[in-house]
Amino acid sequence: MVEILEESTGKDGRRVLKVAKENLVQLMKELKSHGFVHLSLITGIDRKDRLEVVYHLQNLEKNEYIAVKTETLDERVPSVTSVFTSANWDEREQYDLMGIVFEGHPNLKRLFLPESWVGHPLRKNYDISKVQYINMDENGEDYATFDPGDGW
Amino acid sequence: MMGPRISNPDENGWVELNMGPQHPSTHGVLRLKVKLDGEIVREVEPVIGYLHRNAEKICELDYYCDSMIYFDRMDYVGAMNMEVGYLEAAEKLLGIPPPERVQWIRVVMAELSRVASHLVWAGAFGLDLGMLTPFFYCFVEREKILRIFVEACGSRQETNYMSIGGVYQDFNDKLIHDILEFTEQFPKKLEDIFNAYVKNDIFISRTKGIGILEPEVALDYGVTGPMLRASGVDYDVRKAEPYLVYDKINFDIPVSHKKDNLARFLVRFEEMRQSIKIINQAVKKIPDGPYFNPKAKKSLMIRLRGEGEVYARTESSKGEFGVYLVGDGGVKPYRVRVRSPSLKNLSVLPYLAKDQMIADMVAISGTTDLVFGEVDR
Amino acid sequence: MKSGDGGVLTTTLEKALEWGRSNSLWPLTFGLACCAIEMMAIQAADLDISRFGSEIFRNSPRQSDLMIVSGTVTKKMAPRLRRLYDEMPYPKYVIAMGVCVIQGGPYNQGYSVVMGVDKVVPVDVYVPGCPPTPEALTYGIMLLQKKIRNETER
Amino acid sequence: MNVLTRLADFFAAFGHYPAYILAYLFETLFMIVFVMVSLVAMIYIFRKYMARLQLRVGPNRVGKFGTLQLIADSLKLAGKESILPSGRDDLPFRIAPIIVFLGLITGFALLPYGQFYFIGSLTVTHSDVSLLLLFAALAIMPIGEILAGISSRNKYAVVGALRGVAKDVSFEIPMMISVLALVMMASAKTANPLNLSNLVEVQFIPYGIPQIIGLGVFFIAMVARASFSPFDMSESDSELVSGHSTEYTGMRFGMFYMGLFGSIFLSSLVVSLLYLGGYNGPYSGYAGFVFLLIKGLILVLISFTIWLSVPRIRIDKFVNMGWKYLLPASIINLIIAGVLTLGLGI
Amino acid sequence: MIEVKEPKKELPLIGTMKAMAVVAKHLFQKPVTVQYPEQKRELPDRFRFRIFLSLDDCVGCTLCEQVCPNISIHMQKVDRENPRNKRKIYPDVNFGTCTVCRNCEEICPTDAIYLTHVFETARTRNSFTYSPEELSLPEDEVVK
Repeated sequence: MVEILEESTGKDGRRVLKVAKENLVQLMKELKSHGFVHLSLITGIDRKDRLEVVYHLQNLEKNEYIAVKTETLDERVPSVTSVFTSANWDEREQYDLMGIVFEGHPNLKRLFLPESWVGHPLRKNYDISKVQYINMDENGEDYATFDPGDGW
Repeated sequence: MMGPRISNPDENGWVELNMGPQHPSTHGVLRLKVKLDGEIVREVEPVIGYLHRNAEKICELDYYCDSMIYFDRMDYVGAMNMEVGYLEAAEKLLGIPPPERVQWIRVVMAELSRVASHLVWAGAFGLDLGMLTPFFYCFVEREKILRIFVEACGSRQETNYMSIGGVYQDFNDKLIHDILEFTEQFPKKLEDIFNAYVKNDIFISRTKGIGILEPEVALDYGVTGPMLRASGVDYDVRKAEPYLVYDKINFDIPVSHKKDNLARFLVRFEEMRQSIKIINQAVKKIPDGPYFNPKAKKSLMIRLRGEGEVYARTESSKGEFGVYLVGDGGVKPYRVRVRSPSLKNLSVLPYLAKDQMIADMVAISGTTDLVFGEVDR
Repeated sequence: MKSGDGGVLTTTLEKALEWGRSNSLWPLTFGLACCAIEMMAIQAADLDISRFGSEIFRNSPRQSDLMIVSGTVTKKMAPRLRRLYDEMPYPKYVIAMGVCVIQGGPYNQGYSVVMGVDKVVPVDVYVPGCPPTPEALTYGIMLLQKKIRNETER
Repeated sequence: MNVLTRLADFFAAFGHYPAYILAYLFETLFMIVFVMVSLVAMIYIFRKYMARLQLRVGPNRVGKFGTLQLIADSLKLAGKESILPSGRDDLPFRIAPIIVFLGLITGFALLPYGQFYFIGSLTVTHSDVSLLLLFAALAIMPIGEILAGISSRNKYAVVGALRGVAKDVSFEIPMMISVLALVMMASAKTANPLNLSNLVEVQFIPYGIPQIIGLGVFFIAMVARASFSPFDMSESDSELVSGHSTEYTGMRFGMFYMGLFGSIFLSSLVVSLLYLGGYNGPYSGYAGFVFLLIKGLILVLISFTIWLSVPRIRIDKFVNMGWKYLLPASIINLIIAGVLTLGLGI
Repeated sequence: MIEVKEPKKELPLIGTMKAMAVVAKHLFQKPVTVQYPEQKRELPDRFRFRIFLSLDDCVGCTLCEQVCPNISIHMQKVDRENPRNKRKIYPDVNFGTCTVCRNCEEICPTDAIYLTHVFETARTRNSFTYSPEELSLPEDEVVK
């Protein structure tokens, strides 16, 4: 059993486990072998000084629900794609909008925004007033620019 | 004279075809990069984000009560389910439980909304397969549900009916009468639509045994809702973790072990019948009482403060809809995160559509019931 | 082209063409978001847009006259929308349906939504509402018909 | 009394040769007007019928009951910009709609229409091999669609054209074999079984009754020929945008559109001529044309109902059906026809 | 949990004909279409669309401006005698962004701002900001 840093109960009555990010994949594997086969959601939270990643898991047989939390200071978290396939698009989305780099992800590309979009919009320090534009190149791929004159 | 070359096939002899973002079969703005080997689809890569409307960001800029309009616009065909999902989280976070009467009203509205959503799906699925007419019958029935919504709250589709701690307008006798009238005539019409589909052996041949989704794969990809139940997994949040008053209502979860397109079709139709059953029970059981929690008076709507983290799950018409709400003690949420079932259901499409015909790929993407407001948010 | 200075025949022909165009607006099957469902509702039995001659929702932009931009146009979608518009043959008309398309609507504080489709394509009629009821959209289509026939000033 | 001689009599005042020339001109004009009116009527009937099936009312703003709707549509289509996509194969792209339309008009010109009160026989062409000519004309139309598909440099159009080829190949043969059975049966009664008029006139009992299998096969083939749902794989709108006609605009598209509705009417007329007794009926000496129209219209309405209520068949299933079910069925039908003709002498 | 049953297997062609009969049956039903410009469906009492403002009732509390989710409402200075509105500020509404969410109506303490049945608001120009005076006028009289 991996080391649990902290165990608490959330406002909704769910068990919250907190682990160091090095132990994350190991814990996920253990939880999966205990019946937590359904990875409901991966959330990244920008706590200004650090990034928090929350995994919500469910055990379908025992109808048990837990949340696993981990923290990172350098925007890097190990990917759990090897354990849950459903993490694939969730992690891509969090990379896209939150800028969390999931190490070991097979295809870490932006999900919603084009590759050349600058910044990660859900960060608290993202400047929403700087307008970016998206245009389409010859091959039908998108690119983002700050230049309003380009395109459309 | 040689004609111009359309496209250069790659080393396998496959031709790349871009379907979408504007394509009649994609139910919105899905783009599918398809590798074709003749008629057979070898590889599909869905490209999404064409309706990415930054709802999660804007929710952080608005008051708790205002976020509702963005949730309405996520699953825009079944907006009431989205409202229920958001309020499950928000009311726990803010500590304002809804009164008993409101909970029953919400159940009625959510189930009506589920029926409306499935009706849109049923019509659109017919169009996918080339059946033009059942679409119109579905929309006639849906229009009746929308009339009830207008009767209740004034808007047809994006209702904004439920507020934190209650509903904006109370149910009255006329409304209950209307709903009962609807539930009385609807099952007959539903059977009509159902027969127009399943009696047809061409329809059966287009759906049966196509798009088989094994339950292990479905769980691995995080597929939920009717798609998962059609694969034989008996999982519904309404039963697994009852919210509102679903534990006081007698209804069944339809499950099929056939795993194919037809199973998904049948499960959704059976769900509509069960929803009517729920509505019939719930309408008669609505107790008297206030329709608003006095702690959340209307003039105080914008002064509600919440702290902590709440993850609430509900069963929307597409699957398990989860809202993760983080509050920092201010009047605006700190982080709003949405688990959209359509996104996860879509992620299994490359697996399902591999080595199928183009026509089957269209049918499979039809049965996944995609709504892009929810996929891209 | 100014009608009237080519003599009676040209004017009559022009009038006939305008009459034909206004009464046979074939919309493009182009659903973007929430409003698309209401757009389908005007096609459905309760409001039946085919009464006005807009019977057929053509799938190919080459064969349609009217683009009902129904739903939020994101920045990623805007170049595609422009291309679809370019693929349509003249004379072509655009109806901006819903407030997302008019000025950004509910998402006007966001980062990825185009604040009004008239930055991308020229728009003939704006139908506000979120989403507009099918009746309101039908009113918009009737307004467009009047505009094509030069019967309206607004 | 033929319509041609009737017209020549009418113009006899101008002299012998001008009368014939005028009569031919008039006849051609009459033909074209008939085709146009029937196309417009088909589209109008389709819209109204579809609307009624779908609990709607259909076009009713333009003219009384929307009768001028089609004129508005054609005016609009005529006034549309004509876009020629870059990279097209120019000549095939331009002639493809014309081929479709020509095939359609030729098909109409070859049919015998029966008698109509004062005017007399409305049959335009008098050929002893009109059956063969008719099927030649019918075979031209898919060629136009295939040309349109591969010349317009659009992947959807190409896939549509390929599907069109696969579809045509798989129903042509059963169709021809079931027609062969008819010719066999007719040859016992008439010296010229390849003449359509003869083929109709020998049907004392409609061939649809002894040849019920042939009727089924032929009707399916004819609906497939007209590219009607459930056999509209070549332009399946939910998969391939508009299939072979994706890149066509304005009047060129209008020709495809009219070809679609014209060919279903043509197919219905052919089925009613070959299997349902055509213009035979009580008082057919005067009103044969009316009987033909009624039979044709009923078949058209059946086809419309099929279109509106049946999902599209997958292309491989259709090819399967063509080779595994329709072909054996048509051969069995041929044997039945042989037995009937030789053994029983019907 | 109930297991859904697969439908009874129909014979080929016979099943298709049955489905066609189900559809063809509707030929004999009355159309449900309401022909809009001439006949109008009666709108329920609670149907809401265009915002109206009663200038006499408005007290200028700015609650509607605060609650509006997407900043469609701004307060404007209007030179008008109203003893209840000392600051002389009234809301204007941008209909180009209003989502008809009815939050302003719900929160208004004096019911000055309210929504009505008027929905025929389509225009050919993209200028949808209604000044407070225009908000109190019927739709026909608003200068477009």
